[in-house]
Amino acid sequence: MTEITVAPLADVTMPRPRGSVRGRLQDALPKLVLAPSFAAILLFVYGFILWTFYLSFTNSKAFANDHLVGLSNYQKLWTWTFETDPPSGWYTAIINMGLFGGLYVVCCLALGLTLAILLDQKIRGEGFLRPIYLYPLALSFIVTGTAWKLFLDPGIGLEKAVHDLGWTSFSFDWVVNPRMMIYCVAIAGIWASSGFVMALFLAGLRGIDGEILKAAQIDGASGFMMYRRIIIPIMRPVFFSALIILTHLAIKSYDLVLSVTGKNPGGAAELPSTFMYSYTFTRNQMAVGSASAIIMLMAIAAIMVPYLYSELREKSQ
Amino acid sequence: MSFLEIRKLKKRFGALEIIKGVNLTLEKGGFLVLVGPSGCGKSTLLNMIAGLETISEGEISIDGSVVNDLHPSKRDIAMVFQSYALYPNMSVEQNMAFGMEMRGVPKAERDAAVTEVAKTLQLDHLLKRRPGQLSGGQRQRVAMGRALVRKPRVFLFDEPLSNLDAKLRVDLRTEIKRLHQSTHATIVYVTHDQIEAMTLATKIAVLKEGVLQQVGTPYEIYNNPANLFVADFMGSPSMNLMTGKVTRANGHASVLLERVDGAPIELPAPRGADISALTDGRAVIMGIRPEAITDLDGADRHSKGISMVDARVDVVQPAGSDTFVVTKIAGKEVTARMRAETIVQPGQTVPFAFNLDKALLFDPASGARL
Amino acid sequence: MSAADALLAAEPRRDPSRSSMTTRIVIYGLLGFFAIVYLLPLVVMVMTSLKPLDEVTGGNMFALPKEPNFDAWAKAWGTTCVGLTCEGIKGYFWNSIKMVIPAVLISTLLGALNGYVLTKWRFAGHRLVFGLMLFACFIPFQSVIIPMAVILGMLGEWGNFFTDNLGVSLGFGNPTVNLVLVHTVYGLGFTTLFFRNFYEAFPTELVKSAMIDGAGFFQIFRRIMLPNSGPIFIVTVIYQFTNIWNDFLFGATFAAGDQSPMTVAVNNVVNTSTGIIEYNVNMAAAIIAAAPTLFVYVVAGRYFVRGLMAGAVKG
Amino acid sequence: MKFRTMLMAGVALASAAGFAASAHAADDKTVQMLHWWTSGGEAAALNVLKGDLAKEGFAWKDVPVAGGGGEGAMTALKAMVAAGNPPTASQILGYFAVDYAEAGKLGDITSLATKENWAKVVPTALQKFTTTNGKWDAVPVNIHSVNWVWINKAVLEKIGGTEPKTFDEFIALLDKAKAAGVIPLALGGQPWQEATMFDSVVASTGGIEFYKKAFVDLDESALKSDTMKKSFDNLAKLKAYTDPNFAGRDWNLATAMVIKGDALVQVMGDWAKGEFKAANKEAGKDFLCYRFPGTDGSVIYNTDMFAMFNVPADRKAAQLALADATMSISFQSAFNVVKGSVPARMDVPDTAFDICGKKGIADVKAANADGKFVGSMAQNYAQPPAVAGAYHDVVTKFFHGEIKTSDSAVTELVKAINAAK
Repeated sequence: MTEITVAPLADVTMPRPRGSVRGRLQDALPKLVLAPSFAAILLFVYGFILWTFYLSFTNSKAFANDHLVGLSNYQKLWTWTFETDPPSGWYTAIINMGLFGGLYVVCCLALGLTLAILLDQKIRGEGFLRPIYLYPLALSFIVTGTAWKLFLDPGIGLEKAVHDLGWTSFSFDWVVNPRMMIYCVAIAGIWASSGFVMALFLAGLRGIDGEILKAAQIDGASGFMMYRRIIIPIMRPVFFSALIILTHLAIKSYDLVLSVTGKNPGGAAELPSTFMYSYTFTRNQMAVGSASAIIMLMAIAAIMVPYLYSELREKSQ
Repeated sequence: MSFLEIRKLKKRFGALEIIKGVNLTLEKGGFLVLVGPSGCGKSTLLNMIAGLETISEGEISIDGSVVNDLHPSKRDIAMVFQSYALYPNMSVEQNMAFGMEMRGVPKAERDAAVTEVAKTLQLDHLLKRRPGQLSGGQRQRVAMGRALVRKPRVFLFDEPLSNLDAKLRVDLRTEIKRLHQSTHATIVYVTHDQIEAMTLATKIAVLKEGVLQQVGTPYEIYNNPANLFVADFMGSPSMNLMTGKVTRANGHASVLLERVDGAPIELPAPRGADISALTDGRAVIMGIRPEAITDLDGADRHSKGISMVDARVDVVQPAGSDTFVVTKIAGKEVTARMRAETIVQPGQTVPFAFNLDKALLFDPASGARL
Repeated sequence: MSAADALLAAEPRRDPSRSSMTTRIVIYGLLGFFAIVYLLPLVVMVMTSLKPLDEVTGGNMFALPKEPNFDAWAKAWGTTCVGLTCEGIKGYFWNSIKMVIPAVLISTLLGALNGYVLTKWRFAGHRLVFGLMLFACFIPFQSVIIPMAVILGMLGEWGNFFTDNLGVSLGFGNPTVNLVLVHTVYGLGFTTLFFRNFYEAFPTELVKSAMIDGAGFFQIFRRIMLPNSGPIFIVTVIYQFTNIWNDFLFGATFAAGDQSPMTVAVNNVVNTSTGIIEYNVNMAAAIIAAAPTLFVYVVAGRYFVRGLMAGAVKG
Repeated sequence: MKFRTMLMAGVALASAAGFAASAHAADDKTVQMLHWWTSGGEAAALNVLKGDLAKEGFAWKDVPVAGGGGEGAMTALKAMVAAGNPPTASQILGYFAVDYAEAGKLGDITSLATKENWAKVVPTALQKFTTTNGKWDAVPVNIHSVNWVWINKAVLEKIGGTEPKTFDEFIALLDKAKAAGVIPLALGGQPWQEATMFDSVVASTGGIEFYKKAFVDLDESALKSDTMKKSFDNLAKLKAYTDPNFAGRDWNLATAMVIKGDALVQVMGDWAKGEFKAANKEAGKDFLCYRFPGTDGSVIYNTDMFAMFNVPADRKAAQLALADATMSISFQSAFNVVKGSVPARMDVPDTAFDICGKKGIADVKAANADGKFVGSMAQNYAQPPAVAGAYHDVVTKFFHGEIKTSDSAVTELVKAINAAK
């Protein structure tokens, strides 16, 4: 194996031919190759964030304008943050983001891991079962949402079907109960994404060195202990990948919310993404929408950056 | 001027110095083995010769011209990696021909070269296979073939045998040696296995923490180590190192080895040692290789410095050709190499014949030879 | 085990048969239960699409179709109205294809190159660059629409400029090209992440060896990296394909009209503001729209897991 | 917007440096039309327009973005305008037209308007949205009104009900239906539907003058008044007559409940009539259309308009042709017969319309003359989208119990409206 345990700056640092133009070009080639992508990201992501940031200090309404109003948009959001009775749209959005995001991420991870572990028990017909768990990811959130809205509708869906079967006291009306709606969004989201997480974990499980498992068995670890103490900790990087993908899906799950809830009755299914969209595009308060986008990004950054930082650092050490 | 010259070479990663000013030369056709424990910088040094790492300071020249700024592919070298680094997507044949292909060698020429090398290495029947279909030894051979086929000025080997099992390792070691003898190639070879170093090298360079400890022929390194580190590192089982004290009487110096049980052992100072440095009462470390401690019958009859010491046997390890007997002297385990037919039992107290001609003294603080 | 070996021999193996009969039954029971739960919505969608409309609106959604037929499918494909033209969604299928394929290929290829540079040709600050690219995955798309539109508008003006002077727009301002650009840019974060993680575990010695063999930057990429990136290519392509194919927001905003992708057309069929809702046609249209991605998952699902195994999940 | 300016300057520089921009050879004879009328009846109606234009040699480039009462379309429109590449015309609602006009994004079709004398035939109130500083920049396609109730005639007869004239009679009727085991009120529980219904409730409870004072003038004392509280209380009463699964339901599903006889009545704008027609139901025979009890004589309107964007000169002719065709009497009649609404010009004969349509046309004329023709708050015709959005928020929160009393509802309404102003 490699001798130097201290992380070198570069795996391959090539000698730099001095002077020659060709040589310099060669030298800069990797950076030149990366440059267009990086430039695109800088412009289309960070440039746009800056632009949004700028707008959040203006009083832009239907269109962007340059009329600066200081922090007043943030002040508005700040007041709304504490308006709980009746809940302001922004407050609901924050609470729902926590509820939905938390449930969605945790349940996807739990369900994905469970399915992966079950499927990893030398299952007959794995090739048949796996695509069943995986296929929801192939559907767009709009289709997923519409299907679940119908499916959960008490009048025509699940509840009615159970009633038809004879269990008439059965009640499942979450999708029409504003207080429970967000859980329906979470259910649809979990249904859509847990298969993907399952695939990630399954891959992780299959990638574990068999000798480690043998060693653990010899050490007397039983099935459950083996998973809890050995296998799941080894799969930490998988959690990392899954978390990144799930978080970004949770943040962007705009279509899903609107299609499951049917345009957000009672404002109860508000999420930061729907809030931002409606203020920017339908309520013509672009500045408030921008401020909410900035806050949302800062929240994501506050959570993700330390995590990304530690994970990226650790790996190279 | 030597074929490969390394002058005042330094490598830094940030503030950290990995190679701390190495000077080395290798004549054409020589076989230089860089040896040292993990993390000593030997692979970095090899990578610098290859051009895979930049040089922070100093110079490397091959055949009289400085190659510091030359791209690896322009240095006319070939490298064999520990993991073999065979391209998994290419057949053996394609693997071997890849370097020539990159250099624009015509197909016919490439094929001829590959066929020839494949024959030497008995790879002919494997040419169409992928690396994934080969055994470890076969992959190793392909990796060598890939290097050979290019006929480079210098071959670089980075621990090429460490992924193989013991028997294959010995076989391939012989093969490498044979190849070197028949092709007279110039080789730089990195290993942490001192037996490989001893058997293959015409010249060994021992590295520790980026500093060259000693450069010399295998014989010099083994018998005349420059310091404690080299002495300890080279040889298996490793050299016995016992702490003792110098006593001087009548211009003769002897070394006193304390024992937990029984009287201290007094042994005359080895003849090679610098008497003037041996002041009375000075602490020293006496090093003596296992083969220089034997049973009486096994002792070197030509030696003039045999001393007998009685000691209790701790462990007996028959190794077939020899029997290693471990005892404790001066609080340290001391291994003796006795003839296979010697019959000793653990717990017995038996005489050990110390051949002090082969013993060495070191300064415990600096580790330097005295 | 060296990474190269892992690359070559990534077959599932698990020996211990550590479950008794009862636990097996529980395991199969759970798996079966989840399979039913996962399948139900699709089954309902398919059944609905096979029923005539009055059976849908009048009956139980879980009831089997009395006389299954593909009329709704034929209508969705060929004759249903999307806006003012009633030629079904078939034309939009092609729109999606010609947008998705270049977008997936370009973003995947760029991701591969980026991953290659970020692991094998590192430079000072490579971690920061990667971190910035990764964080870009989290930008909410709703907030980029307007500035993106401004940029695309400028590209459109270049297109007009080129049309005026050269006679061809060089693709500037073309809605399909615009969508390819947008999807490529916002896909880069993930494709780079996937490839970087894969190449991180890719034996650097292979690169060194190729370098000594005289291969240059692109030669190493083309001859050594790419041929050994099959698994991660599959993962990335499937992931990108699904995301881009299913995108609605960008499609509806930047390519409305006859250039719009499938999702927008399906939305125009399904999400009509007034009129009788033809659930059967809607469901058929939704299934048709999802067919390519469904097909990819069912057929390539195995390779997907295998590809993930080969590196995408190694954080 | 800074970087845009800079980049634009770059483009300008590039074009100035190299080539003088050559003029387009000929007029662009296509009409690019953004709309969300994708369902059968509306699309058929628009097809009439398409055909009319085709006769004049103009091609129709359809840009449909369905859904959400035009939300998706409005986003697409904003993007197109931001890109400097607006459509020839776009379907647009209420204050969105004003926003685009004030931002200088709309074109000028005054010459045609003057020639055709639109100012005379289009209700004055509507012209607020179709003109800016006296210049015409949009054409109205129809006039919808939201204060209607749609009743299944068979169910009404079954329960022995008659047309309710007041809110109390309405409640009594709903009680009857409830007693008979019919769902009294079919409602789609989406914010805009609830708010739309509340428009009518307010007009019924406080009268049209109160409605104007509260929603058009945003008079705070009116917004806070007991009348407004009573309106909220009345809204709360209506909730008791819905079925439990109303939340999130699309409006046309609610209409379907009435059509099928599952429910007695729906409070909805006259676009609901399109659903009845599509189900082959006949006005007066299968279903009945009454003004929301207590609002007879008043019309709370909203209107679909085509906003005419500021297009390059070569696309102007097509735009004018579109405007002209849209305002033609034949199209206004044909389109609105299908759509359920009434023509936006008051000189269209009502011969082709059913009884509901005839009533609608007469009502509009009368209300326009009496000053009882007011814009719908819920539909962005009384206030800009920010305020209307705040209104939606409060109404839907109240309706779903997040706001518990009518007292706090009016406080919240004032607060939300002030925050949005």
